Amino acid sequence: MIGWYIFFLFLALLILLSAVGVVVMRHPVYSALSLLFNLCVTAVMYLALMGAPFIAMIQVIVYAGAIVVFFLFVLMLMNLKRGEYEDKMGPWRIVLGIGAFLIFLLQVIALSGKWKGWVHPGSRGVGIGEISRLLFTRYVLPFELVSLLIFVAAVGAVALAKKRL
Amino acid sequence: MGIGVFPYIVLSVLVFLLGALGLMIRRNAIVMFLCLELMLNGVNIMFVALSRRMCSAEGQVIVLFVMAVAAAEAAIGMAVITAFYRVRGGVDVDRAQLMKW
Amino acid sequence: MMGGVAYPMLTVVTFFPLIGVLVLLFIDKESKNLIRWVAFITTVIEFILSMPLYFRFHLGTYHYQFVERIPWIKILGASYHLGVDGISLFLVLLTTFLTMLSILASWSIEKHVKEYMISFLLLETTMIGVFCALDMLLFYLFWEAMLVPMYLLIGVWGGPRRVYAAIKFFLYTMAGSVLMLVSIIFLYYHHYKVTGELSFSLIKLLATPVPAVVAPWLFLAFALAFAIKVPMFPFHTWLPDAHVEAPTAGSVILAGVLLKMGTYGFIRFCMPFFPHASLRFTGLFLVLAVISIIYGALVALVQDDMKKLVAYTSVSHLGLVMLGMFALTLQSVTGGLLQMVNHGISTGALFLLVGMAYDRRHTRLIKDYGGIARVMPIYSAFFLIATLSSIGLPGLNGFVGEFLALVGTFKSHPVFGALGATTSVLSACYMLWLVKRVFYHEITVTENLSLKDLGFREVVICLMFSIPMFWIGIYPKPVLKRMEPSVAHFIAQVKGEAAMAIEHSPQAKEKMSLAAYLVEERKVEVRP
Amino acid sequence: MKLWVLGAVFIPLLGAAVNGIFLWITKKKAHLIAVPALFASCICSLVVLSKVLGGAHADFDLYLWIPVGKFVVPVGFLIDELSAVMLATVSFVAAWIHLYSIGYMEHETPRGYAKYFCWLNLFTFFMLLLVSANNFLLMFVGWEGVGLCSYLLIGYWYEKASAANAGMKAFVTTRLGDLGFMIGLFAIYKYYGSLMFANVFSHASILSSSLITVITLLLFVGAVGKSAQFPLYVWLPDAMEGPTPVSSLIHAATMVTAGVYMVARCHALYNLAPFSAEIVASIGAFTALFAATIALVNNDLKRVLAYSTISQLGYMFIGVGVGVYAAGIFHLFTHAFFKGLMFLTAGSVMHVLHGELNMQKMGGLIKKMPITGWTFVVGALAISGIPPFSGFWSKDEILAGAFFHGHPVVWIVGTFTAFLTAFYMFRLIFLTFFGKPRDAHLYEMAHESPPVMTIPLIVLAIGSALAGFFALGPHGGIVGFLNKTLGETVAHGKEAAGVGHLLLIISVAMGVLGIALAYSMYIRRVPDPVVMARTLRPIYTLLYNKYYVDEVYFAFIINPLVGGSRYVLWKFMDVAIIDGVVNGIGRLCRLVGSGVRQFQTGYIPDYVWMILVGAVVIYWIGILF
Repeated sequence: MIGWYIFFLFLALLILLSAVGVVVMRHPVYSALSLLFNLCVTAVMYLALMGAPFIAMIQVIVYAGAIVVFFLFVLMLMNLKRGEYEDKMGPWRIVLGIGAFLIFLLQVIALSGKWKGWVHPGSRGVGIGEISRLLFTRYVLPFELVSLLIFVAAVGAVALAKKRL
Repeated sequence: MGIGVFPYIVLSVLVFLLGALGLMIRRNAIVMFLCLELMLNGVNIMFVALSRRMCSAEGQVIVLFVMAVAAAEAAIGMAVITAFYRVRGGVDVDRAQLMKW
Repeated sequence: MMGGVAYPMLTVVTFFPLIGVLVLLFIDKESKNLIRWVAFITTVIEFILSMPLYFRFHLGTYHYQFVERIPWIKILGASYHLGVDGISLFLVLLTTFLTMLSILASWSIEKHVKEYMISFLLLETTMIGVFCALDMLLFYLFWEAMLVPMYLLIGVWGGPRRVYAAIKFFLYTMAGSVLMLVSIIFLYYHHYKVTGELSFSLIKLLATPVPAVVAPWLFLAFALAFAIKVPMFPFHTWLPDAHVEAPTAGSVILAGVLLKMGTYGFIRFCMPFFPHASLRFTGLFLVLAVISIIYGALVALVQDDMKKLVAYTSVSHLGLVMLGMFALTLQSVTGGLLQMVNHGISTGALFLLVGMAYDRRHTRLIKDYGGIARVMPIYSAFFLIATLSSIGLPGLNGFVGEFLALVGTFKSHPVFGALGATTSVLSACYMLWLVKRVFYHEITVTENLSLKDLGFREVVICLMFSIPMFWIGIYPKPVLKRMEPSVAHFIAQVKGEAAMAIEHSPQAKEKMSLAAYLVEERKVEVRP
Repeated sequence: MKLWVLGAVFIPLLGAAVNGIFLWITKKKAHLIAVPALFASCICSLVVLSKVLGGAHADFDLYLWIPVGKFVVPVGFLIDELSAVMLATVSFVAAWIHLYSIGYMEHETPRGYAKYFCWLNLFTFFMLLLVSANNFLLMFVGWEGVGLCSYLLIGYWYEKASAANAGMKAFVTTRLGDLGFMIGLFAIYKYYGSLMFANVFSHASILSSSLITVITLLLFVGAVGKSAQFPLYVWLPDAMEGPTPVSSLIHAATMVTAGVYMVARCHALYNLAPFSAEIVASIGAFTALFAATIALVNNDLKRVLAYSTISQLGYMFIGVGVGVYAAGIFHLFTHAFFKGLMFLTAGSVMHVLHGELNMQKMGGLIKKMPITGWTFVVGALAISGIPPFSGFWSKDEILAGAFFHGHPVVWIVGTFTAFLTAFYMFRLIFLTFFGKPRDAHLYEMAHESPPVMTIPLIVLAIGSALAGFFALGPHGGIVGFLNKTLGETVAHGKEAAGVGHLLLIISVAMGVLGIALAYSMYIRRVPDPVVMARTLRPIYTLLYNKYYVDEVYFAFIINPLVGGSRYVLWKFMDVAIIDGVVNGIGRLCRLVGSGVRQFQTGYIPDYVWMILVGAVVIYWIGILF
């Protein structure tokens, strides 16, 4: 039990640290790498702690492997110079941002009493079979729609990014 | 494994809020996108955790959809940013205020 | 009560223009003539499709006919419910008729022809939908949907101040219809509370009376929406702007059909829903109607712009319709209803004719014309016919409606009837003064010397307009017979069954003057 | 019978339709359709009249026109003595005037020519419909229809500003009267429950006398407008801008008498409303005198005739007002002949003098155009009441009726007007046809008109001379015949023959005196009219300017109405106030918007901030409220 707690705290720490990294890194590429790390650790957590191997897999393949890498590609394509990528973050904005962060956090903490007692009922993970069954029965329409969405997005991306169609 | 859902929820909220914080204080469009992904990831954690708690696969299905949408969004977003970069010569969102008022 | 027909007539009539839209979508936007012809043929077929409504209409019943009812949004209790009765029948026919001629009159549009025609066909669908819908949600949907194509027609193809006019039109109408939506929702929940059934059906909602405390407020909310549309006196200022800026065909539809939606709303929804409130506010509306009649006429008298003049005459004429409706006698309401149709025809014709002059000279100011009867005799002849129809000359359509509305009003409210009758003098003043300044005298502006008279297409339009003018003027019986049962039912709804029973009971006949009794006999005698 | 009536009424409509639709084909041949149509109609009318003489009556419906509930109005015709006489008079005079028009309008453009005949036919149709309708509403159709045709025909030369204005003035003024008529119809329907003549008149007495008075007064307002009585007479002199045959047909013989016909038709109501009848007679008498005085000094050939028409219409209203309806209609009948005739002769003069109307420039024309001149003299003798010409008979009937029905003042006014009438008519004759030519150029131009114009003159002159003898037929002649419908059976002549003869002599003496004075003034020049005009300058100016009635109407009614509409209703009320409020609301929204949009910075970070804080705030709002 304690072991699991320590494992969780370790992973959570990594996740939070990398998340902070995404936010504070000066160079976008570092931010992106930080996000990559964050996603991977989350995948580990899915796999090891939360019994969701399929999502973990997808997280690595799609999120980390495709999306973030895609970000990196774009960054490299743009090849931002120093001064171009640097943010000139005004102190006010930082103060306000952190303020909002804290307010929201406090609010969540204030409301968290409801979930405190929620204990994991069992260790039965959800298999890929269950997911696919749902996907192709109850969620088949959203599923198809999402595929359409991605298709449209692909076409749209081409249309937007090309200099001249 | 039996550590309950609460820690995951706290984690999820923190990740989500960190992403939001990034959105608030950064002005580089690409980094803002990354923060957006971070927020989505925070939400995903919540979904998976609750899916576990409910013994139901539906949360995970939603996560799949979120990822798909994230992918679509990233594609479009990056296309917009490249186009924007080409026009404005930078990825600073402060330059994008044509729609302001 | 299906009209004994094999196919869903109303659905076909309502949505047929969309087929035309579909065809238009596949036509290259550069082939303008093809687009025009496709649109025109669509509306012609549409008009032909709507004719069976007239011929298969059952006389002697106030029930809705050609009814179609399919559950639509079950969770809300909304259904796709269409039907026409004597009140809406002629408005549907008027819509298909005017749209057909409007398209024919739009040949001179050169800008974005395809989009123009598509807007027009969409407009037609929504307008017919408004008149056919018997489900409040469906009605509201069509009612609001209609704004969009009209907004585009004014805002894109209009005159120099089109954007101002379009926005004014849109916002004015929206302001009213939002309040109406609130009322509809209240009725819906009230019905749910009383019967436990979720339904937007007009008939079911009508069967659930509203508590007397809220009824006046709901009535006023409905009335505001419709009064703006009519438009009645203090809410009329969108009309001149919208008319002046709208393209010719847009004005025709605006005056011919859209304004009727206001009066139609009163007679179909506002007054039957809240009979007590209607009776309570009768005085207010009669006063406003009389003000509209006289005020509209006087302001029309002094306009310098032909289109604006005709626009203000609409205020005056629709005031007469409102007067007839609120006077609540069989003759006055029937007259008001007929006057709605007449106004659509005669004012529509006037707008078209003004548009034809505008196409030639690109000005609508009266002072730029003068003496054109010499160079455009055919045009003048048709203009004169439209004018006479508009001022209610006996033998043309305007007279029948006007006289019925006024004679009925006089029966229940003599003072208002007499005041309303001034329209006959005032309308002669403003229209004949217009005719005099535009057509008579010698030609003073040299550009007018070379004006071309109407071409074949334009003559066809004018002839088409003249037919119903003469028909309704000389033999209005078929029209009146179709309207009468529904009007009688409407009056019974508003005045309460009791009032109606007295009027029709045999004992009441004895109380009637002997002369009236003789008329009654005469009527029975000549009935086919 | 039915067929003859329908033929009489609808054949002119057919002619109008053919000429109207095939304007481009008939052109200068339009009269080949229009004139035969009218003669056919005339024959039908005469057949109808002969059948009515034989005692036949008819009241039939062609079809149901407007049926709504109890409001049932058919297109139906009522043929009795009154309408048969009217039918015959109208179609007879109209037929000859149509014939005359062929000559008068020969110089018009082909299109104008066909248009003219179309309208003239249409006019006749409406007039015949008016007199033969069996209900008020159909009568009103004819009533308005003749107004329309009058408007169109007055404005026939629309390029002339005065003609265009006159047409509009005529239409609007008569519509003002029609407003009263219409309200009268509403009242009839409201209180009698029907608009059928048969129903209303047979139950006339079910209403209280005050209601009938109101109804009859309202109807009379219509008659005042249509028959050009004071104060709505102003349109008729201006209507002389139309072609002269039109003035003759519409503004002398037929349309303007519609009011008289209407009052006679409603005699059942007027009999029950003595006050209204009083008003009718008073207005008639006043108008007769008033218009005659204006005619004394006018120099325009046609306008003198126009004022004379107004004056004579006044006589007719005296007749129907004092209760001798048949006499009123009899005067209508004779007046149609002699006034139609005089207008046609005036037209003949105008035709050869190329539109010249100023009698001060004429003189001695009788040598150049004897037929025109002498027929005019016949007409003038008739109107002056010189026996045995027709006017004598009918005028005498009216004046005797006024005297014996207890209206001595009306009688005095009427008799004095007879003197004025004779005077101004012979002033006109002496200035125009006799004496020395005052304009050599015009005199040179003059010649007799073609036969197509002179034949109608001769026919109508015979009518003017002899129509009066209808009064002498068996059973009280035409008066007795009309009285079968109009119900006044007491022949006043019998009860006071001696007084009757005295009255007769007085009125004839008045006529002779008028002629003599005119002769002395305009031929002998004693007293010289020019000197008289100078000595009586204020009166002369007042008369010459027609009592400034037009000016008063403009200053006190029309201009305030137009100005008030423009500046108060439109510019102030509509544009400033209502639109001001509307645009003000719009501006207010924009003002609020421009304040609120400060939050809309366009920076995504700000939006994120607002979402986060906003979520918290909304949560607490939900908790607290």
